[in-house]
Amino acid sequence: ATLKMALDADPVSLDPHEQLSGGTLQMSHLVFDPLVRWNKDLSFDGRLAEKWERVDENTMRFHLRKGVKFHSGNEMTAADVKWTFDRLLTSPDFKAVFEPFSGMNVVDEYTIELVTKRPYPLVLNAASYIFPMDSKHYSGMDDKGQEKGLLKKHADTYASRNASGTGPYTVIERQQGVKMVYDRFDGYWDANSPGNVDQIVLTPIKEAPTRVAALLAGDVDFIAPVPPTDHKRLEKSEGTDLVTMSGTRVITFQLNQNRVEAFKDKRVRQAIAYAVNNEGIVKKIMKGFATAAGQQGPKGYAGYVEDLKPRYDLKKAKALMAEAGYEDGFTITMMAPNNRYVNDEKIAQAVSSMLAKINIKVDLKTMPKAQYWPEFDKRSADMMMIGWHADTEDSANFTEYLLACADEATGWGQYNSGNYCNPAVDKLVKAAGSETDPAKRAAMLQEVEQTLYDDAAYIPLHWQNLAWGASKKAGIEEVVNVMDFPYLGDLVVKE
Amino acid sequence: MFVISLISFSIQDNLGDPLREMVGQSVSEAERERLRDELGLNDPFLTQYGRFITKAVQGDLGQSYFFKEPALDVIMAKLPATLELVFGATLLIIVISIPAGVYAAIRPNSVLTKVILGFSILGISVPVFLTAIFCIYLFSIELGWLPSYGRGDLVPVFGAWESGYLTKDGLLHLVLPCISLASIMLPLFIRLVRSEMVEALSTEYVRFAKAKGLKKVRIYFLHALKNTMLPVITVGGVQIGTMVAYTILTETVFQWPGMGFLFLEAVNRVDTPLIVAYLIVVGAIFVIVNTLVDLIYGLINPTVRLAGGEK
Amino acid sequence: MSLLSVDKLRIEFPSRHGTAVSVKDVSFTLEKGEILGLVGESGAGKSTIGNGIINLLSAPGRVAGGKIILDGEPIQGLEGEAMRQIRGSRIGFIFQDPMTSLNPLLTIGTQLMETVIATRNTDENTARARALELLDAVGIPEPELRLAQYPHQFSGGMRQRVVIAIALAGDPELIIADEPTTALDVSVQNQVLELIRKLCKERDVGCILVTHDMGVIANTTDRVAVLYQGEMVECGDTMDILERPQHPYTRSLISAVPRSDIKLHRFPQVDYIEKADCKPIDIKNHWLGVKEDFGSFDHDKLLQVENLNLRFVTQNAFLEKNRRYVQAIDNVSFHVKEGETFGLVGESGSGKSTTARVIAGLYAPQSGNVIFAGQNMGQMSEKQRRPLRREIQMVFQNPYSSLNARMTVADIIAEPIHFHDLADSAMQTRQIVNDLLDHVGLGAAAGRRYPHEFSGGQRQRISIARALATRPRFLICDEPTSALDVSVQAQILNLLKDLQDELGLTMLFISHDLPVIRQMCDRIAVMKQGAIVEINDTDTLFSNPQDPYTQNLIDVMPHLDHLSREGLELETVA
Amino acid sequence: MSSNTLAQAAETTKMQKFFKSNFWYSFTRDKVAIVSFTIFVILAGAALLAPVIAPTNPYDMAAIDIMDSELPPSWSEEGDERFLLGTDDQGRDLLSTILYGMRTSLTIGLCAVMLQMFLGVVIGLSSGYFGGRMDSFLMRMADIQLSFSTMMVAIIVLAVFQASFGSELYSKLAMLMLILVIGIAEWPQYARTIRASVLAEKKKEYVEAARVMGFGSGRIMFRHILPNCLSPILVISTVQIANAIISEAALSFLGLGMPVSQPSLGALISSGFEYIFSGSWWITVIPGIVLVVLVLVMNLLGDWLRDVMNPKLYKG
Ligand SMILES: Nc1ncnc2c1ncn2[C@@H]1O[C@H](COP(=O)(O)OP(=O)(O)OP(=O)(O)O)[C@@H](O)[C@H]1O
Ligand SMILES: Nc1ncnc2c1ncn2[C@@H]1O[C@H](COP(=O)(O)OP(=O)(O)OP(=O)(O)O)[C@@H](O)[C@H]1O
Ligand SMILES: [Mg+2]
Ligand SMILES: [Mg+2]
Repeated sequence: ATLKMALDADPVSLDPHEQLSGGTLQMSHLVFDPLVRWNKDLSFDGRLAEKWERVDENTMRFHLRKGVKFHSGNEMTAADVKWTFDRLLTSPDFKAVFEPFSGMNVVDEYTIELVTKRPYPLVLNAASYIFPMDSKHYSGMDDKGQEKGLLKKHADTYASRNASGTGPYTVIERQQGVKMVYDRFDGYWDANSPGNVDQIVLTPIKEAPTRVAALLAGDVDFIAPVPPTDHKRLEKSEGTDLVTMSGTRVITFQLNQNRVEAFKDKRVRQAIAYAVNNEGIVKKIMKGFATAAGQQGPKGYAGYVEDLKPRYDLKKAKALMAEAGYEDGFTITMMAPNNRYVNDEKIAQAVSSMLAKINIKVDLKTMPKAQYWPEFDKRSADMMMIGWHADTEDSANFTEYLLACADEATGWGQYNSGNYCNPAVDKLVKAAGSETDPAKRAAMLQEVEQTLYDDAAYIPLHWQNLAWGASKKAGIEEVVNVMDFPYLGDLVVKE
Repeated sequence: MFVISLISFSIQDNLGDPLREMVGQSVSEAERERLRDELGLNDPFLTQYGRFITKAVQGDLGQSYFFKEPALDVIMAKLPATLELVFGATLLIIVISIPAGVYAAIRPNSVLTKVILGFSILGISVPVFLTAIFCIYLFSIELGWLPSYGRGDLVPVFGAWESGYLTKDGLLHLVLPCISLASIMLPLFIRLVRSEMVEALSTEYVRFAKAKGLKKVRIYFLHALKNTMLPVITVGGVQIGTMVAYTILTETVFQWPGMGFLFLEAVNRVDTPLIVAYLIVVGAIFVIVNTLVDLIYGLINPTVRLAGGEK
Repeated sequence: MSLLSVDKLRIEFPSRHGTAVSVKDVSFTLEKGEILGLVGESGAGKSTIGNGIINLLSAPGRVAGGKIILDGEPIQGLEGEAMRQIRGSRIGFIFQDPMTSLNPLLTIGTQLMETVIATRNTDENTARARALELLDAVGIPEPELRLAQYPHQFSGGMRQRVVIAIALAGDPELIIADEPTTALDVSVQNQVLELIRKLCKERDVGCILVTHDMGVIANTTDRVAVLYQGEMVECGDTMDILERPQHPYTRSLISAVPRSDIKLHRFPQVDYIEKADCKPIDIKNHWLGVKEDFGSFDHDKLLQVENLNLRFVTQNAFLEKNRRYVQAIDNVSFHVKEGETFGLVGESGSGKSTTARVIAGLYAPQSGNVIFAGQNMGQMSEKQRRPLRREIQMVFQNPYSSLNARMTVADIIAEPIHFHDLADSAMQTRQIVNDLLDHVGLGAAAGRRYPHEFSGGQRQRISIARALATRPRFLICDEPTSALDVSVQAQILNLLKDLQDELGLTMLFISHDLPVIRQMCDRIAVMKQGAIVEINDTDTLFSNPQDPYTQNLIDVMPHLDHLSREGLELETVA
Repeated sequence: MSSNTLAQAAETTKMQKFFKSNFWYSFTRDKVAIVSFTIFVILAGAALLAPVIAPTNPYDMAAIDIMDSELPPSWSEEGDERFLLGTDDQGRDLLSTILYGMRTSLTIGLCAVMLQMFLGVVIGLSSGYFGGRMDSFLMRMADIQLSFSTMMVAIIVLAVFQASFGSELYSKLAMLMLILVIGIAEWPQYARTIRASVLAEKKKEYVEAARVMGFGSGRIMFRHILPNCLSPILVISTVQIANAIISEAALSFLGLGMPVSQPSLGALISSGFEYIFSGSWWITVIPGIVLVVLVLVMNLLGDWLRDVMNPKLYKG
């Protein structure tokens, strides 16, 4: 069967290491296979690694599957994995994920060991980013005289145009921005996979209404993402199915304490947290396709605290403002992107009108993401929107990037436009970073969430839900997941 | 051309930071800075512009960050799609506006004329994106007659040019985008043809043609229409150029893999070389179209042909 | 049976102000081979009759009554195909303006052949042969070559001949020629009329010749019908009417015709048409009459033009050698004495207007000097020139475009007074404007109106008033009456003569109409292709032309010896 | 006779003249014109008086409650009588938002057209009057200008704007900037039209007459030629206002329009757009109808004006 699918964008490159982005990972799961991958319960399934065990505090050993063939016909061995790992360490985008690792040892042809610098709890999370590449295929020179294995951003490298992985599909045609065609790989190792799609045609359709229209008109079988406003329509429509899942990307506002004196006052921050009716936003703007958040990590993450609920209470907010001496309010500026997150502009607008109710007057400016990020880096407004998805699918990652005291050397607090800084929190997160006992670690991270909540360090809004639309015959329910990497290799399409 | 390149080059700083679109979220600032250096984005404006011009003179407008190919090649690859779209729309405009305008001019009081003019005013009043989405809704979703996006099956014509005009599927895909693109200009052309035709019909030579005892058809379609076409062509040239610019909206809505769509994407991705290249190409198209129009004008109008070089 | 008989024809133009009857119960007949002249002032209904016959009236017009019988068949009000059968095949039509009658985008051949095909149902080849024959008949050389050419490659006279050829293409029994020669030179006009006359006689075709030119009537027609405000006031044998006009209108029309045989002091009797009841002011004691101290110079020559040259680029090109020029003024020299009227004649395109414009400062000459009141204008800056500009004024040919349509008449006249600071106060300006309007015969009330509310003759008076408003010494009149009817022309010429008498103006008077020149000028220069061929006293020039070109001009001038001389006021030579 | 009564007399004659004029006559005869004019006056009046008429102030963020969002018009089942035409996605009263939005749209339309007109008139007049090099230079400029679409101009102006005022001021001056953008983007339309009529007018003898009088170029251009080119200017203006409103809407569609908290009519339509299929049609359809009607009547008026002012069609 052929699956025609429309996504909002196509992968930037066929090189899985060029950019860490959803598009690249989606492509990687089709063309390559990782050592391990997430399953629906947020734990790991072995893929190219059959099994793994901890050797010591700092070492994890992986046993590779035997007889796995690359698209080129070469067999996959430990050498390929090692080659891939070393290449990852040079990738600007992936470097950060593998920072805790000191290296990879090849034990024998089918066994490798990942070694960390200190005890590290998230080895498997990182292993899910290792998609072994065909080292033989990628060695030598291409016809331009460049190394085939060259990894370079925004450059015309061999790897960005040619791929040889072990995944279920091979790329047979690619017109960037227009169309991409994948064919089922005959020699795919996973004979148990029920997948029966012979060919996938991917068309990027940027405009959401057009994408939805294409599905409704039957021009495509599978689309993602589906904007909240169209959910009802897809559900109602006879030929189509809508699959939604609560996601892991959290949307928040940060309050810049360096720019606004009042934000240094915890009560003002709390007042704002109480004034923002994020459940209202979820209900009205997100049409229920989001989960209102009271903390950073969603349910299922290590740091998740059941009790930290959204806390909309206008009276309390006003009282807090009065207590802090800001009964008459003040004026602040706010910035948000208008094409980055689902309904970002509308959310910002709604939040500004909510703040107006506690006499905080907001000058809102929204702009395309291309212009937004430089502004964000400059910390140009008093309140800025930021959404975050933890690459490691782990609670600590949120705090490290969003709320830790800014530290150039470690890169912590890189996205902390609020300049919130609480050394105690940093210390806890750091400790959790080398705590391998899951229970202890969870307790630490929960404490972090609790502190941030009490401090109103930021304003949590919601976790974006994920939504996919597909025609009834495609059983996408089985293959989609919160990471938004549909495992299309396993997709079953009814004829 | 030079002016266009300077203007477009100088605005690039304000479009945003191209790096952000190239890297993942967790890449550190220092790393980004290093990449920026590598791209030469941190050089002073004049250095960058100087470098650009030196290369541009050799026909190299730089590499697209996103496509990793020479920007000009990328644009050229998308040019056929846009040209086919514009061509289709132009064809539609010609096929509809001339008969409609002529009819409205010769039968000023008929009901159909009122309908035509009413429709054309409505056409001016409705924004393109409304027309486009409405078309999709009606023809693809409700009626299911026409595909909603893309170009469909293509057949290579000369070498690199892939045409959608030669397959049924390709033609079907062309219908909606062409209609919505045409809808911008069609009303204007109908009114232009009508008013010029009215003008032509009131001339002395048309009266003389009647006095000569010629048949109506010949008077309308030879004597009057030929003269009507002169201003229509002049205006038409400018408008077709403008239409190339309007494709941005249409292509975005219909996911038409053409230049306009590419351009909007490039703006979103801050793919500056591509933006600059696009502007230059569009400028060139403009110049070419205007020159062509002058040529055609000369062919139709003997006065101009003989006076030669005068412009 | 007559070829055409028109009986009590009535044509109306209904409008919101009521119905205007343009042709009131006009009856006449026309025999085969006969030429009937239709004269009358502008708007009398001449063209309307012609258009009514072939049912080509413009929009609201309609034939409201009467009969039109062509060769025994009534044809009034026929529509569509029936009328198409008549147009071209039985009635040929010649329009006034050869420039606009031909479609600029089609070749002469196409336009001729399509007519042949439409009227005679022939095939392409026969049509072509016929077209060649026709071009030959109207005297166009090299017809083969000409067929493939476009109208703009023909001169005016040739175009008019093509139009005639087209009118003849269907071998019509009747030709209606609506002012076929107004756009043409005297010499070309003569040729065209000669052609029409010949065709009528040879082919036994009837012809209605619409014109307002008495000269044409006198030389061409057999019978003439005089129209006045839609009514036919007189109809009869041409000689009878010209020599013994019965109706007062006909009489006044005839006396208004400028004549070359005798010089009149003023034109009499023209007030039949337009009675101005404004009191002229005592101009000598008025602001207008105030003489300024003009400083001293060679008083004999107020204006001297020396070796003037000017060429225009007709084809621009990047390379100098590819450019083409036309020498519009070729080494022109003359002088004008204070107080005299100097005439400039010559055929169209001979450079008269261009010379005038150089003097008025609108064009800069390539070489040569214009010396006015002892000052060389070419060597002055725009600022220095400004006071001189005031002293040289101009009245333009076209009364419709020479006034700014968006300003009231009072504003138009007041603007130069204001600009040159000639009056002490706004009150005085207004007074002067009112006086001027009174004096040119419009009345002060006219000041509040806009130009489009006036007729051509009235507008020309406004132009004159505007020119006078700067208290000029030198007035250039560039064909001030060529767009006007003879009767109105007579009024304007009278006005100019009076003003000159009263104010001692010096005038440069330009015309291609020799009789007019004769009436107006003291001395005359004849121009041909940019150069002056002869300068002489008026009387000498007319009685004893030296240059062959002048001789020819005077020869082809229409002879109006038959005109009634009743009540003429002869020039009293001082 | 006192000058007072004189002036009065002049006044009355002016009025009488107006009522007798062709203008008034054809107006009273043309039903379409009357209806269009009435609708236009009503809409413009409502927009002008928005702060007085509108039930709520949609720009006052404190008055908005997100929980009121997407309520259908009051006549439908789930409607709320507080909101006659329903509410939009932010919970703003749609009627008020439309009134305010129309005000913004009309202001932008009118001012942008005034700017276009100013640029176009000055450039077109000089180009046509002086001719030669100046003419070719200015017309080439117009060509270049046309080849940049409105959107590019928007980006450029935005850039200049941010460089000179900083982005903080943006929301306050967004309207100004839109006016600038649309004004700058579309002046060539005027310039070309005016140049064409100037070329025709320039040849007329009244211009030469003015030069013979010794008047300067400026005076001739603005006092003599310009008034005679007014009718095409007026005629394209109505169309241009409509175009400007639509351009503004298109720019909003691309995220370059008015700040989100102060939606113009166009922004309102495009933001409500995604709701059209999900059932909340009124958010986009009602303002859409208002926009279409507004533009329609302006175009109809423009057409009528063109016919009235065209002396060629006059007689027919
Ligand atoms: N289309 C029209 N609508 C209204 N009135 C018209 C129309 N055409 C002609 N008339 C009127 O009919 C009368 C006769 O006009 P006509 O053109 O026959 O005059 P004419 O004698 O040919 O004048 P001229 O010498 O200027 O050509 C005029 O008063 C004119 O105003
Ligand atoms: N602006 C111009 N550009 C180019 N050629 C011109 C221009 N003005 C006049 N000419 C040419 O100069 C020559 C003299 O023209 P001019 O207008 O002086 O003739 P004229 O004697 O006044 O003719 P008419 O009796 O037709 O008014 C003509 O050949 C004309 O074509
Ligand atoms: Mg006439
Ligand atoms: Mg002349």
